[in-house]
Amino acid sequence: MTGIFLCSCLGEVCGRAELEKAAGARVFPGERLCTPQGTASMAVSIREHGVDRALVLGCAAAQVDAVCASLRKAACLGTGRVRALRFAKRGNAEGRAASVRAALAALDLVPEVRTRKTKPNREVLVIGCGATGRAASEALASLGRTALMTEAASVTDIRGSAGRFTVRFRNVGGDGENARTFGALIVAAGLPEPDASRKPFVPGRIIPLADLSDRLSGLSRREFPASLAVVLDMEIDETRAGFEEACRACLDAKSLRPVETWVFLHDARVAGPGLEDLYDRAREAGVQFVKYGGRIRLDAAGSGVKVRARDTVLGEEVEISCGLAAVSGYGLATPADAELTAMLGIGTDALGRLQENNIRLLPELTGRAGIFVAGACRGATYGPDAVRDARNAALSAHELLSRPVETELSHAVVDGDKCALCLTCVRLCPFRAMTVNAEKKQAECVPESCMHCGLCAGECPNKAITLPLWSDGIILALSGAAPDAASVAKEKRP
Amino acid sequence: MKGGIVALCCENSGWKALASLGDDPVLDGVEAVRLPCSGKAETGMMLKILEKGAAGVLVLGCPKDDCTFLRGSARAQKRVAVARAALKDAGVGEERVRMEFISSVDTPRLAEAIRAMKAALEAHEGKA
Amino acid sequence: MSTYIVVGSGVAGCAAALAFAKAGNKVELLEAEGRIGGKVLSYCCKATDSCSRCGVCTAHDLFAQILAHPGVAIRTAVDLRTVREAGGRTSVRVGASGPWIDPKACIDCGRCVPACPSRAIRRYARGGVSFHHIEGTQCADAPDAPCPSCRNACPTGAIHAADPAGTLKKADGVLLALGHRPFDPALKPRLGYGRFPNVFTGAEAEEILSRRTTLTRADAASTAAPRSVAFIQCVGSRDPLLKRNWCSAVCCAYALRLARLLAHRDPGAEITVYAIDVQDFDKALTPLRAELEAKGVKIVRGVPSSVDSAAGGRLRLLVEDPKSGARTAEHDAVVLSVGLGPDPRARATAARFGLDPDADGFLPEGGGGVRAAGTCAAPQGIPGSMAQGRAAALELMSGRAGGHVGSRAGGHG
Amino acid sequence: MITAVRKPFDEIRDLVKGYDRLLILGCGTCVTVCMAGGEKEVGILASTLRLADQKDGRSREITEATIERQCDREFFDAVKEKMAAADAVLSMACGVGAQFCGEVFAGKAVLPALNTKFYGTTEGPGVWSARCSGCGTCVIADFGGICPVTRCSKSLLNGPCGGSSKGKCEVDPANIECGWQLIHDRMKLLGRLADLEAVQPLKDWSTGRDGGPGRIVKEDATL
Repeated sequence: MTGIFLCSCLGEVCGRAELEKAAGARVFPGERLCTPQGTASMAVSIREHGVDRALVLGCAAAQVDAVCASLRKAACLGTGRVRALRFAKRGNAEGRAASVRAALAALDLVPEVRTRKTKPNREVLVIGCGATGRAASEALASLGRTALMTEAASVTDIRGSAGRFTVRFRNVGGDGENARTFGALIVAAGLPEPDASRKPFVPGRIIPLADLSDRLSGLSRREFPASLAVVLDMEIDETRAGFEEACRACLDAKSLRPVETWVFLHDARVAGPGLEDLYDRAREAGVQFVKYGGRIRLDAAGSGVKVRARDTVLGEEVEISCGLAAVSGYGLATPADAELTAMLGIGTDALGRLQENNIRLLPELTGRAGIFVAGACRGATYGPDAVRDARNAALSAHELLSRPVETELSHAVVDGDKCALCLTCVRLCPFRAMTVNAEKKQAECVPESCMHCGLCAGECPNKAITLPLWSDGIILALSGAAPDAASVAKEKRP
Repeated sequence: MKGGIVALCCENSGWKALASLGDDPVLDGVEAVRLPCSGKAETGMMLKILEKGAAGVLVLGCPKDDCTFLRGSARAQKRVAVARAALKDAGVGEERVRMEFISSVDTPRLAEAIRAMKAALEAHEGKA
Repeated sequence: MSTYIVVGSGVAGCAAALAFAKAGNKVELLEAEGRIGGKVLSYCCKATDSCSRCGVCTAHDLFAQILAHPGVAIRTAVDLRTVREAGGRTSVRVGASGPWIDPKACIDCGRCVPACPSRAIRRYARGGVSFHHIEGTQCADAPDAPCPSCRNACPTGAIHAADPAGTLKKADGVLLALGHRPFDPALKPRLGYGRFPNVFTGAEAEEILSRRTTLTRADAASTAAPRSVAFIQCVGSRDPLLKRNWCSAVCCAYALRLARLLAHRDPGAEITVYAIDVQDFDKALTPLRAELEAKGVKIVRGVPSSVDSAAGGRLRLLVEDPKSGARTAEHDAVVLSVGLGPDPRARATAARFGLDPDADGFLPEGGGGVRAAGTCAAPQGIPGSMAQGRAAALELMSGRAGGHVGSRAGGHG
Repeated sequence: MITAVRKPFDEIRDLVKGYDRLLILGCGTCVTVCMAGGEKEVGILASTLRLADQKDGRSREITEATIERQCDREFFDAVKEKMAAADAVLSMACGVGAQFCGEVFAGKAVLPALNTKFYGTTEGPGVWSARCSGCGTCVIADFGGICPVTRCSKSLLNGPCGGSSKGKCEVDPANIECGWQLIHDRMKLLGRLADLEAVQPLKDWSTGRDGGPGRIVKEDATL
């Protein structure tokens, strides 16, 4: 039976009799329904009269969402079984009656929604054994949670959803595979090293920046270059990590031998604690910074390396030749490895790195619950940011696994008769919740992965998919488009 | 403007921006429908709402890269494009369906978008 | 189940408070101002049809979660009377410098607004968050002449009286998220702030654009958008002379995002950003700069040294051009991208908790039971501050319980 | 699958001009998969027609239905009443379904809403391309599994016409891959490049469309 709760501060909405007649509902007038006491009084009426659907009519200020949420908990009504309407002081009775009818029609179509609790697997898999991966494992351990660290290369398959991922590994010996289940995955796989043999590198003359310090420390006095150039921002804008590495490498080189050093870059990336001081120290030590615009040309001519670029500060072409050139690998190598990305089923950003560049995901979330990313593999190459990512990922994994995974069973429902298995929903779902049920020969939704966004239902060419709490009937009713509740209620309930 | 504007709002952006407009007169004649995501708004739904007598349908989605469901508003944009093409075919004028990307905290731009749609509908009605 | 105190309810403080609460702990969130949220409430959304990832909307979602979470208790207009640390636990006597409204109990009914004789009560409603708060400077309540009118009008008892004595709160860990103070451009008078109405600070531009869609002052004659806007970077940052030799990290972020927004809204506008070095504030900085170039936004190397008036109310900027020496450029409006700096009040509060700031005045991340996060620890943007708040919360939760908090806190989460 | 695209709206509007009670009938199989005639498209076309009618002040009753397939008689039973109540049926099935609907309901005006295109595959979401022309004698084995009749715009069997550039066909360089480029690359991959030296005999086109409308009888399956 539907209960209409009429708040006293609203005064006359439209005739009380008219309300009851409109939908065969029972009207309960009440005092200040948006306060905790008001909610409690409504809950009592709901229990006493066996109300299973509630419509609260309040003034313009009422916190609609908060009232619905608290009443649902207080009167243990299912999701979607409580709706609230706010009426501005203006507005005519006819308009308000129509809104009440629309809301009642929508309420009438809301099915019973159960929730399912599953105990999550408590172990976390950290993919990547670099600094970020280790930071994540330490943070997990400090939260009393066991973590297994592995290299991305040894992972062969990932299935399942938050709380229960099944991951297959290559056996250490390389023959055969083994599988284990984990509650959550933290991906800290870093970025692949650039290929030192391909353009723009020339072995021994133009080398990756990461190898510069080792190479210099291994040289004798005679072999040490008289001049050295570091190049940043070659393909894409460098991060603070590359800038810091360039400054340190030049300062280290000068500490070994008197050597003339240049750093070619678009901008000095100093937005981190201590980086401005490092930049000052490098300049004081004689490192020459050239802020170039556009393309930079390197060619290993004769014994040295010629570097040509346009200096945007002086506004003219600059050309130097040096004994050794080091180019930052950032943005040169192909980004996150495609195979791991496919196994994880998560999106990548415009530059091909893990995690779509969506503000709601920053810093450690991905589209899929239970899968987190941290550090260079998502583009955060600057040390302190990567460690912070790792800690955030560990905390999110801990939050997910410290209580049963509660799944509200109002996920998308596929009508097998109408499904033509066109796979549109399977391809579209950002959360890999839609799969193919081979036995039933239809698409099917995994409740644990479904985020109830309705994209699949909106795209299905045969309207075979319904989101129970947001069915066409409910939306049409809410948009006042349905003339009366009766015609809409006829719709087949999932 | 005969009939009202039905605003199909994503509950993470448009719905919150509309709520913070409170009872601003710009909302007169605007019926807000809450959706889990603008990606749930279907072309057929928009046309059916217009058939039932609404003057216009305004789909409010999150700006790209702000969408809680990652691709919702991008899908909605494509579906609004199909609806507008259908309205153009029917000779009813494509401005009766419009897509706006408004985040939950961009109240001024929502008010401006609603005013713009009302003006476009009135201009069209004057012509038709 | 532990209790934590978070001082400061900006994005860093709220992110930490939510992390503590989600792990099953009790949190006392203390805010010195009359309202929670900090400076983010005055920042605008800088999205065009696509988001620029500034974080203002996710900050509001965070505030909404804090207001809804039962484990977090909020007190505003807080005046910390005493701070004592004993055996790993910190006890703080929390007073109230004036009447304050608890945003969790406020049902936004607005009855207190007409009841207040000195019209000191404001309403904030944006991004799914709405509450009333008292403007301390306006409120006529005084220790010797208390004014109970708003308290009597409130149906839910959300308004509390001033409390000079204060109540004692004990906590197993304290997080200081005390925020920052934007640079006051009056310290660089040649940039014309205050002399010319169409010279804005970055903070002002954000506040204006969060209320209106054009960059014009409320009392300006015409509300037409300025056709030519200049952003001047590094105002009060990377400035050894003013002993502010750090990069404030956020000015390139908000300047380029505002430039993109203004260029999108008025394609004919001429937007120029005068910068020294553009910082890496976004994962997709390269595509963003390409988009700016395509939209005609020019990023010019070199920061103007002075702003003077020119004909027609316009502004003339003196820019050093390496080839031809100084040259001038004229614009309709100038935004001074002021940087972040330590807030002197924050330094005093931190000292009481035993945290001493570094040479620049920023707080160390701290150790043991007291940590610092957000812009009081280092200049950073909204997503960075939130991430640092959560990371500091993790350190406090794990550090405190020697590593077995996981199972205990999770026991009845 | 059989792929199709919807006819332009003006053409459809002219087709149904004279009818006051119209049934728009969708098909739930091939044309649903290629997004041309499923229940969603039926809804969109119906709403568009109704909006156009509203604007022109024309009163007309337009009903909607979608059945599993329009190429099997029994599936039409589900819409018998709606069929009877309609003056005409706008079939959103492929050419097969539209015609068979006319046969099942002899005497009822059945109008096609789609233009049927080719036997094709889904290259990616929203993109379909042809693979077979139903010539009745499959020869792809000689060409590494790629059909020259379909994939070459001129259906050449003995080598490319020489008009392609960068692997694209001169007929439509933007969209059509040169069939023979594909065949060459595939045969090279299979190490059978030499087999292309063999001369293909004249092709007997009578096994396909040129032999008149096709008919298959599988004796064991007839009742």
